[in-house]
Amino acid sequence: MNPGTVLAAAAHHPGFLSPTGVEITFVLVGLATLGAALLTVTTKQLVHAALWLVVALGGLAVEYLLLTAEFIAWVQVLIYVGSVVVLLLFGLMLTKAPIGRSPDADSGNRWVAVGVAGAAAVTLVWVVVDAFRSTWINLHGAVQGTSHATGTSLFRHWVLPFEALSVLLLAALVGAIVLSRRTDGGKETE
Amino acid sequence: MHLAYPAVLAALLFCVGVYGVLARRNAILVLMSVELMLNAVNLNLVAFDVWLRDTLHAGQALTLFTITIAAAEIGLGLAIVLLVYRNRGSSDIDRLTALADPAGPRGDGTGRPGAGEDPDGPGTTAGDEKAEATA
Amino acid sequence: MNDTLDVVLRLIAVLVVFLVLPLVVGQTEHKVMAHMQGRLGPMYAGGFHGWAQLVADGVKFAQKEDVVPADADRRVFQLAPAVALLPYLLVLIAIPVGPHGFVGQALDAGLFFVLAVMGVGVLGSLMAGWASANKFSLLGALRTAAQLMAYELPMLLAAASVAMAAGTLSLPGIVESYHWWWTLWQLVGGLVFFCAGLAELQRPPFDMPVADSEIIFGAYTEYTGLRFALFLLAEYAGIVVLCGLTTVLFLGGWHGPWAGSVGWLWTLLKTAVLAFVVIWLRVSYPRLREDQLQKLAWTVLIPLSLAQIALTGVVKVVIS
Amino acid sequence: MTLTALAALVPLLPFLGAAAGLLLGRSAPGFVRPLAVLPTAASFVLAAVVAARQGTGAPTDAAHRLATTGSVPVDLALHLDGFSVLIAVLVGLVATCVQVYSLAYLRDDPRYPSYAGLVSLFTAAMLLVVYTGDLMVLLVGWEVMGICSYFLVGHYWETETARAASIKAFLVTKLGDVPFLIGVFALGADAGTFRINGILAAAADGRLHHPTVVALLLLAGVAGKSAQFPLHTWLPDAMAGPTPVSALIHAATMVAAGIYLVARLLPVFTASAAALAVLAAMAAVTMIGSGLAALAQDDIKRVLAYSTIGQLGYMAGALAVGDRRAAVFHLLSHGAFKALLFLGAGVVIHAAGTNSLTAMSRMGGLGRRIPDALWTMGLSLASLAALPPLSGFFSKESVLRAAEHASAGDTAHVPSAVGWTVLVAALVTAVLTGAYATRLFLLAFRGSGPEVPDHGRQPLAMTTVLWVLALPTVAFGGLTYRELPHWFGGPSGDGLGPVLTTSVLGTGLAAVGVLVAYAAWQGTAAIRGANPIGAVVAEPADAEPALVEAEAIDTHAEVYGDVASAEDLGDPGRLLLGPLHRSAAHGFHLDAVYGVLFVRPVLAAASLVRFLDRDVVETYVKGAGGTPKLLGAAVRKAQTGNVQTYLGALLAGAVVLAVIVAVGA
Repeated sequence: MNPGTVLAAAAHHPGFLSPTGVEITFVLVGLATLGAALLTVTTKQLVHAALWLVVALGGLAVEYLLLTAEFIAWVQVLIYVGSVVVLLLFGLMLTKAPIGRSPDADSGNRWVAVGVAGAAAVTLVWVVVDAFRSTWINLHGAVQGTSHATGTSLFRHWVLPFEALSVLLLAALVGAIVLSRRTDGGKETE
Repeated sequence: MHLAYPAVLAALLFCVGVYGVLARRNAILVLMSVELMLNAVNLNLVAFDVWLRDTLHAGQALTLFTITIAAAEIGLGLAIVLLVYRNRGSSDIDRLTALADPAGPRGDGTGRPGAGEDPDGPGTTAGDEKAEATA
Repeated sequence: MNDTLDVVLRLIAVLVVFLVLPLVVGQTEHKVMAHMQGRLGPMYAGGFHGWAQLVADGVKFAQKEDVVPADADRRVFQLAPAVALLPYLLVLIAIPVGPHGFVGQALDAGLFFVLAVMGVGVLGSLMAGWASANKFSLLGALRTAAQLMAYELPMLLAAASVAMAAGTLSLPGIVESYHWWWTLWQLVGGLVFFCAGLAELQRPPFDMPVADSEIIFGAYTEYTGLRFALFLLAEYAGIVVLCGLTTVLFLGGWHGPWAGSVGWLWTLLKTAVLAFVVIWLRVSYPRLREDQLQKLAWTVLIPLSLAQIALTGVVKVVIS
Repeated sequence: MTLTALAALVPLLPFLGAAAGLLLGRSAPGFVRPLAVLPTAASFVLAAVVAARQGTGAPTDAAHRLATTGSVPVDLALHLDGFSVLIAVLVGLVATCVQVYSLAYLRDDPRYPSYAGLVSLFTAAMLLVVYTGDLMVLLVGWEVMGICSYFLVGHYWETETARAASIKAFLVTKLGDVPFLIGVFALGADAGTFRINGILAAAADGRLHHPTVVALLLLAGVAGKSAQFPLHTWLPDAMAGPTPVSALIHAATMVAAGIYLVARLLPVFTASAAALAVLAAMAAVTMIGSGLAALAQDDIKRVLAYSTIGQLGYMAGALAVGDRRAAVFHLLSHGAFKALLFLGAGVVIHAAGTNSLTAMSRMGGLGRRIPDALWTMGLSLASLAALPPLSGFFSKESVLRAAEHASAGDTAHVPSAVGWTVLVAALVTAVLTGAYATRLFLLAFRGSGPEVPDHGRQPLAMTTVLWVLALPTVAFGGLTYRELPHWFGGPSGDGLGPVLTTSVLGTGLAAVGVLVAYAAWQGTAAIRGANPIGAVVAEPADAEPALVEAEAIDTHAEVYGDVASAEDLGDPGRLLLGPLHRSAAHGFHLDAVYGVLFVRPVLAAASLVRFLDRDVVETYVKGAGGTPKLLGAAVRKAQTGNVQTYLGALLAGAVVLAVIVAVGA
C-alpha cells in the first residue's frame, strides 16, 4: 500500500456525521473501555480495580476485533485477561488487599497527577485529532489480522526480534524465580 | 473507520494510565496503570497497522512483542512487589523512599548512612511478621 | 436475513447443548460413581434410575435462600458465578461437532479463542474466593490462581503442538487435517492437554483448591442456592468443553466410519468416553498435594509438552 | 674597666639576671633567689662606682650606631651626668632593697621566679632609661617598664581587683604613651636626631619649630607614666600589686621616669611658656587633689599612693618653674623615704592582717609589736611632711625656694604666674601632707582596742631593709644639699639649701597640718571608742606576708563596701574634710568621669563594631553561605525518593515539550 492510495482513500471518506455500524460499535465499546479504565485508576477498592481492568482489557480486545486484528484480540484475552490480571489479583491477595475501600489508595500526588494527565490528554487528543481527522481506515478488503497473516509476517520478517524476545522472557523467568526465592539459605526447602 | 477514533481512544487510555501511575499508592495498582498505558500503545499500533496495510505487519508484530514484554514485566514486577511487601510490610510506593535525601544534618555528610536503613524504623519488624504470616 | 436466522439458530443450538450436556454428564457421574463404588446412586427422581435427579437438584437449589455474607464484597460475590460459567458457554460456540460447518461459529483462530476464553473462567473462582471474606475461600482462590498459572502453560503448549501439526488455528481446520496416526503422534500432547485441562477445572485428582477436608469447599464455601448451582454447572460445562476440545484436537473429532453423515455422533461419543474417563479418574485417584500439583505441572507436563512440540516439529518437517 | 663599660653593665646585669631567672625558674628553682638579688645588688654597686667615678665631672657620652636607619639615626648612646648617675644609684638601692625584701615577703609564692625576673627586668629598663642618651632607646626602656608594671600589678591575677588594676595601669599609661611617641617623633624630626644632647642643642639654638606641640605631647606621656593629673588614676589602683612592687614603682622607677625625662629635656619645655603653664597647672591640681584624696583613704597603701602623686606633683612643679635640680633632689629624697614607707606599710599590713586604717585604729599594740616599722615609718612620714632636719625638708624646701624664685620673676623663661601657682599649691599641699602623714601614723600605730592578733615575727630581711632605707631618709638631704649643685652641673653659688622665708612657711604649714590632724584625731577618739569596727584579720600566724596582703586587698571592698574608703565616723580625715570626704575618697570621681567620657563611648563603639561585624558583615558572609544552602535544601527537597513525584515531573516536562513542539510546528 503506497501513500498515494492511502491519500486517495482518505480523500473520499465519509464524514463524521454519517458513521458506519462498525464505527458506532467502536465508539460505544471505546467509551465502555475508557470508563472501565478510569474506574481502574480511581476506585478505592483494590480488587475492583483489577476487575475493572479486566473489563477495559476485554473492551480493547473487542476493539482489536473491530479493527480486524483477530489474532491480536485473542492473544490479548489469553495473555492479559487470562494471565496478567490473574497474576495481578494473585499479587493483590498476597499483599492482603482488603475488602471495601482503602482510604489510602491514592497518594498525595493525586492533583499533580490529574494536572499532568489532563494536560497530556488535551495535548495528545488535540494533536491526534489535528493530524488524523481526515484519515480513513479501509476495513474492507483482505483481513489484516488473521493468524495466518500475522504468523507469516512474524516468522518471516520478525524472527530475530522474536528470538530476542524469547531470550528476554527466559531472563524474566529466571529473574522472577531468583527474586522470589527465599534468600535465607537452602535449609528451608519451600 | 476514521483513524481518529482509535487514536483518540488510545490517547485517552494512555493518559488514564499516566494518571494511575502518578496517583496510585499501591504498587500493584501502579502496575495495572502501566498495563493500561501499554494497551493504549498497542491499540495505536494495531490501528495504524490496519490503516497503513503494512505488508510486514510491523504494528501487529510489535503489539505481540509488547504483550509479551508486558507479561514478563508483570511477572518480574509482581515478584519485586511481593519481595518488598515481604520485607517492608507495605507496598505503598510513597513509603518506599529510602533513596530520598534524608532531612536534617545526617544528609550533610558525604556518605549516605541513612540509605541503607529502613525509614520507618519500627515498621520493619511488623513487616517481617506480616511477611512470615504471608509466607 | 438468512444469515441472521442461521446465526440465531446456531446460538440456540449451542445454548441447548450447554444446558443439556452438563446435566447429562452430572447425572452420569452420579450413576457411574455409584456403580463403581458398589451402590446404586439416584434412583427415584423421575422414575427411571433417577434420571431427573439433577433437575430436582436444580429446583432445590433455586428454592434455597441466596445468602451473601455480611462482610463480603457484594457485587463481586454475586458476579463471580456468571464469570465462572459464561466462558464455557462461549467456548462451546467454537467447538465443531460435525463436518461442513456443524459448529456454532467457525473462527479463524478458534483454538486461540477457546484457550483464551477458558482462561477467563478462573477469574470467577478468584472473584468468588476473594469476595467471600473468608480465609478458606481466599486460600482456595489463591490455590486456584496458582494452579491455573501452572497448568495454562502445558495446556497451551500441547494445543500448539496440534496447531503445528495441522498448520492452522481453526478448530474445524484441525479436525479436517486429522489423520488416524495423529493420535499416536500427539499422544503425549493429548495426555498433557487432558491432564492440564482437568487441573484447570479443579477436578479430582487436581481438586486441591476445593479440598473439602482442608478448606471446606475453597472459593465456593460461602455460596448457597442458585449461585452455588451455577458453579457446579460451570464445572460440568467445563468437563464437556474439555472433553470436546480433547476430542477435536487429539481424537479426530468427527472422524470415523461414515463421518460424512454421522460425524457429529462420533464427536459426541468420543466426548462422552472422555467424560467417563474424567469421572473414572475422580473415583480412582487420590487428591494431589499442593506441592505435588505444582511439581507435576512444572517438572513433568511442561517438559513433556515441549518434547511433544519438538517431536511435532521434526515430524512435520520430515513429512512435508 | 672604662666608665662606659661599667655604666653599660649597670642595666645589663639585671637584664641578664631577669633572663636567667625567667629561663631557669622552673628547672632550677634554687638559682632563682640568687639570680634575683645578686645581679641587682651588683648593679647597685656598679651604679655607685659609676657615680663615684663620674662625680662632678663633665658629662660622659658614648654612642654606638648599630645600623643606619633611613632618616633620623638611632644610636645606642650612653649619657652620664650628675642626674643620671645619682638616679641610677637610687634605682639600684631601691631595687636591691625591694629584691631583698621580696625574699621574705613572697617567700612561698609559687610565681616568685617570674615575679623576681620581672622586677629585675623592670630595674634594668629603668636603668636603661636613666643612662641612655638616645630618645629611641629611652622609649624601649619606657615601654618595657609599662609591660612589666602590667605583669607586676597583676601578680595576684586570681583576684578581680588585681586584674582590673593591671589592665587599667596598662591602658592609662598607654593612653599617655601614644601622644608621647608622636611627640618623640616630632622632636626627632624637628631636631634631626634622637640623641638627647642633639635635641638639647637644637632647643638651645631655637631650632625646634613646634616646641609647644612637642612639649604638650611629651607631657601627656609624662602625665601617664608619672601619674600626674589627669592620668594619675591608675596609680592608686596599682596598689593591688604586692607591696614591694608598689615600692619599686613609686619610689624609683616608673613614676620617676616621667620626671626624669622632663628634667633631661627641660630646655625643650622652657622653650614654650604654654607648656610650662600647663605643667604648672597640672602639678598644682595634682598636688592639692592628691593631698585631699590621701586624707580620705582608708587603705594604707592608697594613702601612700596619693602621697606619691602629690610628691610627684612637687617635682613637676619644680620642673614647671624651670629648676630641675630641685626636682631631681626631691626625686632622690622622695625615692628613699617613699620606698621605706611602702616597705614599712608591707610590714604593718602583715602584722595587722589588714590594710585598712579604720581597722588598725581599733587595734592596740601594733606599734609595740613592730617597733622597726614604727620608728622607720615615723621618720619617713616626718620626712614626707618635710619636718626638719629630715631629707624631705631639704628637698621640698628646694622646690619651694625655686617656686618662690620664679614667682618673683627671677627665673628665665618662666612666667611669674607659673611660679605663684606652684608656690601656693605647694604650700597648701604642705599643710595637707602634714595632716595625712599624721593621720596615717596615728591611725596605724596609735590605735586602741583589742590586741593585734599575732602574725608571727617579722622576717629579718624585711626589717633590715627598713633600717637601711631609714639612713638616706634621715640624712640624705642634710648631708648633700651643699654638694648636689656641683653634681648637677649648675653654678655653685646657686645652691639648693634652705632659705628662711620658705623654710619657715613650709615647716610652719606642715606643723599646722600635723597639729590639726592630731587635734582631729584626739577629737574623734571618743567616736572611735564608741564605734568598734571589727578588724578583719585575714590570715593566721606565720602566713606569707604577700598572701595576707593579697587577701586584705581582695576583701577590702567586700568588708567596707569600697576599695578606697571605709564608713568610719571616727576617721579624723572625715572630720577634717567634711563634705569633701566622700568625693576625695573616690579620687574626686575622676574614674566615673572617665567612665562616662571614655569607657562608655569606647564600649559603645565596640558594640557598634560588633554590630557591624555580626549583623552587617556577617550577614553577607552568612548570605554567601546560606544561599547555596537554601538552594541545596530546595534541590534536596526535590529528592523525595518518591518515584511518582519524579515521574510526574518527567511527564509534565514531556507534555510541555510536546506542546512547544506542536505549537512551534
